[in-house]
Amino acid sequence: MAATTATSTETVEVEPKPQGRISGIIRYWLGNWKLSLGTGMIVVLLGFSVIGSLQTDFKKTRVGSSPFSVPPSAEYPLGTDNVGRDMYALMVHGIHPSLKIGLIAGILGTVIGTVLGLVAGYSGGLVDTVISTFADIVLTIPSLMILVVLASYLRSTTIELTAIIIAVFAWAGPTRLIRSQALSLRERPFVPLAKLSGQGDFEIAIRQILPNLLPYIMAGFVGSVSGAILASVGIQLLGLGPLLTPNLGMVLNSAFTGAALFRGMWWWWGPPAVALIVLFVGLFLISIALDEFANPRLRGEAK
Amino acid sequence: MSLFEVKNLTKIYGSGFITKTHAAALDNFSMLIEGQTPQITTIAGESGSGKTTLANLVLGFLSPTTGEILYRGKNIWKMSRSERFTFRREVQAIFQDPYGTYNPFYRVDTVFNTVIGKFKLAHSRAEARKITENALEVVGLRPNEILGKFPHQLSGGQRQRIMIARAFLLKPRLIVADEPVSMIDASLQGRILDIFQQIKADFNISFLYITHDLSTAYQISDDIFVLYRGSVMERGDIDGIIQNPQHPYTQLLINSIPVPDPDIRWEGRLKSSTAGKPQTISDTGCKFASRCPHVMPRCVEKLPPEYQVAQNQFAACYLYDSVGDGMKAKT
Amino acid sequence: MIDKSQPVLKVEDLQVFYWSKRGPIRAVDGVSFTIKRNERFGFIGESGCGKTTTMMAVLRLIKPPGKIENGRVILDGQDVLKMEKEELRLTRWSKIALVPQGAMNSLNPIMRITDQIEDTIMTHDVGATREQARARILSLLDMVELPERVARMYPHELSGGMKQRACIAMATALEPQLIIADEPTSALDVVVQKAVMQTLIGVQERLGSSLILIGHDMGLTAQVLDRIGVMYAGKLVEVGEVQDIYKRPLHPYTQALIGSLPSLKEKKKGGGIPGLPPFLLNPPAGCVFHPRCQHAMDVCRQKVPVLREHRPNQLAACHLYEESNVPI
Amino acid sequence: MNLQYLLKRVGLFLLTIWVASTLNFLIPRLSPGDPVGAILGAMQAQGATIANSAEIIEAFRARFGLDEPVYVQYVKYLWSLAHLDLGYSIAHFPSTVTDIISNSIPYTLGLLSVTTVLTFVIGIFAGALLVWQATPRAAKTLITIFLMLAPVPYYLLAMILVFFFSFTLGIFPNSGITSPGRIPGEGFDINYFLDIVYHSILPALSIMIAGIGGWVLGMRGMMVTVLGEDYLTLAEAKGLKNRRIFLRYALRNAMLPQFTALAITLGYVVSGSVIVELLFSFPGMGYQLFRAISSNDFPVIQGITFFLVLSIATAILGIDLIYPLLDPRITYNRK
Repeated sequence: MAATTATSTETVEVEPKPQGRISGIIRYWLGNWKLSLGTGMIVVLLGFSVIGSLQTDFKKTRVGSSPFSVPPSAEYPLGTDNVGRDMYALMVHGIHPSLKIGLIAGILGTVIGTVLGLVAGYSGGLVDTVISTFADIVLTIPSLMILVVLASYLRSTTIELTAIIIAVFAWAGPTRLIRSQALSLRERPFVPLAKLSGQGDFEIAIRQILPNLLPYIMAGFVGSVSGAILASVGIQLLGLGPLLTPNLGMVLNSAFTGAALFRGMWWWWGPPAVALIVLFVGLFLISIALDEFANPRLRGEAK
Repeated sequence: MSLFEVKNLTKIYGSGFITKTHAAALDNFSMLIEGQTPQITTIAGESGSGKTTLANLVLGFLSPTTGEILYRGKNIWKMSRSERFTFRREVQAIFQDPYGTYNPFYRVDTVFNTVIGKFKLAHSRAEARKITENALEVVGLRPNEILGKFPHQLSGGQRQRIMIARAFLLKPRLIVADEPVSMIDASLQGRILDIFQQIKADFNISFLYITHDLSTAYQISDDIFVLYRGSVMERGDIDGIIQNPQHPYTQLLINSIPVPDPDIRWEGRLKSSTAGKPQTISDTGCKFASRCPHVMPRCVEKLPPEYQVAQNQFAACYLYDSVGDGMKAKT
Repeated sequence: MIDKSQPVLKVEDLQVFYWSKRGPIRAVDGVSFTIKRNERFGFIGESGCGKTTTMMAVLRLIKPPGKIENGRVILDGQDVLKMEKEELRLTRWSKIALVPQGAMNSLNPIMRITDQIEDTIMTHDVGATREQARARILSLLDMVELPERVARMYPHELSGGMKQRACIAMATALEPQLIIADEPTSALDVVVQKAVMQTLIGVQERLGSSLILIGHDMGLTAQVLDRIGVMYAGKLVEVGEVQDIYKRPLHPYTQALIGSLPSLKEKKKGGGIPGLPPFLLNPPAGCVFHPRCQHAMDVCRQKVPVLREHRPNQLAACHLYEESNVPI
Repeated sequence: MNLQYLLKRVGLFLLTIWVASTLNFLIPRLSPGDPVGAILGAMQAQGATIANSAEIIEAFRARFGLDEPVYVQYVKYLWSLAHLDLGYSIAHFPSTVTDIISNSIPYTLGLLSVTTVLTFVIGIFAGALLVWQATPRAAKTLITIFLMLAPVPYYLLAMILVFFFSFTLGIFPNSGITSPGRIPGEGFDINYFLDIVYHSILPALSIMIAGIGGWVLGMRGMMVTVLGEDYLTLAEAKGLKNRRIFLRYALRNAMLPQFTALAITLGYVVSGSVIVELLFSFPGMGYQLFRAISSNDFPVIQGITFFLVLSIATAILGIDLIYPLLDPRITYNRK
């Protein structure tokens, strides 16, 4: 009933409206407030960090480089912490390493997840059972727990190592998402048609299925980036992970262990909290917009 | 050598790990398409009759449980690379859903370019464009209205005609058309079926027309197989079977078809056969026995063989065994 | 309460638009018709012609971006489109019920059949107790030839034909004056289709209600209907007795539609209507059918033809039959 | 209940436990040399004092069977796990890990069960109301605000809540589980209990506020799908009351997939609450974990981790087993 009315208006639509793929994507991006606002938030944050770090001496992030516990002033725009680190320097030098953890883990997780999900969903059978069972297990085990165990044995780690450890658990979500989509795409009638056109299984997976997964892969990627940053800050708050390179989790951890809240030093815990909120909300907006792009049904009800 | 032959084909799906009931989706099916003169063969049946299973077997998408499918005398599962390549090119298909067969990611041109590339049908872009346009014209479409569009910008009838053009482009010998018009509006069905008949005659292409709709089958085909639960109930010349059905199942089927004429209204009231408990299919006897008005004790005991009931008409029913010689049972 | 002299339903100048970014899509554009007591009326036409939308508008079930722009829907003397919410709610199902297309998805998958029927009986507060409702449900199921045990079953446990029968039972629970059946058998096999359709007709005759059948199967409509309305591109182009529509159609579209039907009696060549239905965002001026009509005249491109009686009880919207234009 | 379904779920449960415990076994052995040596070395390097080190080493050698081949060690390890024998704490020798866990588990369980259920219920209703036509505009706006809080992590919210409600306004305590010096009276002391509840409000709020948005988001997606279903149109045509359509037809169907999501989310709620407990010095398992990390008490870290995996897997198994009762299609559909 509802479905018929929808298709009936659709079938009537035979007027051509040719448009380029790239320009269509750009137009969609700009026309969607969630996408443009989300991207804008990330770009502003990253711009602040990159431009700031170019004109701010990295040495100011060292312990004792400034007076202790100074509130924001002209000289120290964001004040200093209890061991004499310039908060502004910490922020501008700390935002992009946090993003880097997210990006490395996100890319690794998404690539592995896409490959495994596509293989599982398209081939089905035993391969699918093995991959999806394993993904289910990894999803069940709270990754933070294993990260804690792993990180506690490794102690002093780098940004890159942390990212790789997180990626060990970041693939399971994308695998499940991509698998379920590949599973349904595999049943679409264009697959037998491709077989009749002489395309082999590998070619069908790459050329017929994969392009249709792109919005899901993108949404999954953004979700993984945000999940990885969340996890990295989480383990740093527990006192693990990379504590030597400035990054948001490390600043938040030192503010927490230094009892910044208790001492009323809002300039200490505030900036990393705000930066993280901007980051997470920005990524969230992008990911729900991509989700709506992948599931057009969600679009109509947005208001 | 015949073009296409199917011998004793049986397909049983799955083997339940815990539940062990499996019925044959297709049971001992045989058929021959000579190929010297093109013909349109209808496989008719309702849902669950096994007609789609047959289509998938014939196209090589499913492997048979037993039996074999021969293309140009060669078992399609034992072909060499080059033989398989020829088989792929020469046996093509048109599917039911004229929208789903398109990958929404690509423009419709991709449908042509893929086959041209895969089967090396053209040496240059210009040549590829030319043969594509030619194929579109054969099915009555104007190339400049079609090429460069995305599938959702075209109507159902246009999409299905593009599918015919695509199949035609490969110069196949056999096209398996699986419910090609069931999702097309009534006023356009006729045009699609006309194209079938036209390319059959002009380009020597045979069709396997798979449908639940006997009226369209009657319009275009030469012979017919009536399937019920995986088995052939009646087969032979289409005119004979439609005008003078012999098997009780075929009779029921034809009597149930609503005739678009208010003067010839349904007679007799059908009791809802599905309302009762799920039917138990006898695994030894005739599959139609549980619904058959003429059922006899031996129908459930042993599978009836085929009896010849007219010159080119065979029915798998004991009703025609009464005289011993099936030929005489003709009405 | 029921005034037998009045028609069950009178629809006047109904307009339903779907609002797209580029303007209104005129899905139903100025449709008027009347349904008499006890009659079986059918709407035929191709997908997208507006027949389902018309019925949804009669039930006031059009959802955004669709909107009823204009018109009157007089059901049993009252305008459905002007009713208050509660009045509308009580009118639905008690006076006008729906047998949906594709019963497959029209039943709530997690409720037993009996609960879904009981819902309708209890919510309309016809003064029945739960026990009475249950007893009534069993008799309804019996009427549509379903065994008692179906009451306790969930939709996914039923076959397509059984689901459709359950929907018919549900539609008749409150003995409505009008039943709308939207392609009720299109998903069924032909043998089951016949049985289900006969059940529907049987129930309708027993209740003495009117039936509107929406269908694209011209065979089916010929079998069961009294009168037919032919729709094309959001307009009603012809209305008449089933005999007249099939034997002596007036409108060129009806003629083409009837002419292109595949039949088991004769083999035809060259079926179908050339061209495509118009795009309803900006339909052609004048008669919507003129671009595909082989009799198109100058006037057809300029003036919208009016649905008028050109033979006794047979109405058509076509300039061919207007007196000012000399008929062929 | 369907046997195949049951076997599959129980199998997945056992497999999960096995993989998690094997990881726990393998990770310490990834570091070069003898795990006990590595542990003690790491502790000494950080200057931790080790009392009874000789005893600890002895106990460990006996437990791990370090002189035996790896597969024997592995079997011994699994065997002791099966008896819930998680070994000794290093920092608090001779307390066992099981003691430490059983002291802190009531707090964590109490906090988590209440917040998870409340978050789920509120989130489900809010998400469903967000796309329901008849919902008042003001309610929709409020829900959208919660939706926007979905990406904000628990720990940031906790910090903000503490800043406002504890330090600025002084309404709620910022840490601990009871007021200082408070001791429970004889039998069930209602005031003592209320004091615990009072101390739990901020941690609970931070978990809930951050969690609701996720449910709203998931529910919104399913609701949109369900609202497009034919059975909803028919329910309206049937003249049912709005409230009944919402509850029985829309919400019931849309929330079914959320139960599967609940299972997965449980895992994330637990790991999120670890940090919340830490921030509020709430003496649950998360707090114990933090203390173990700071004192390099590896057996406790691993024990708590294992225990959390075990409880989450159990919760998921429970939800999977209840699911067929909620959705009649699951039990019958599979052949």
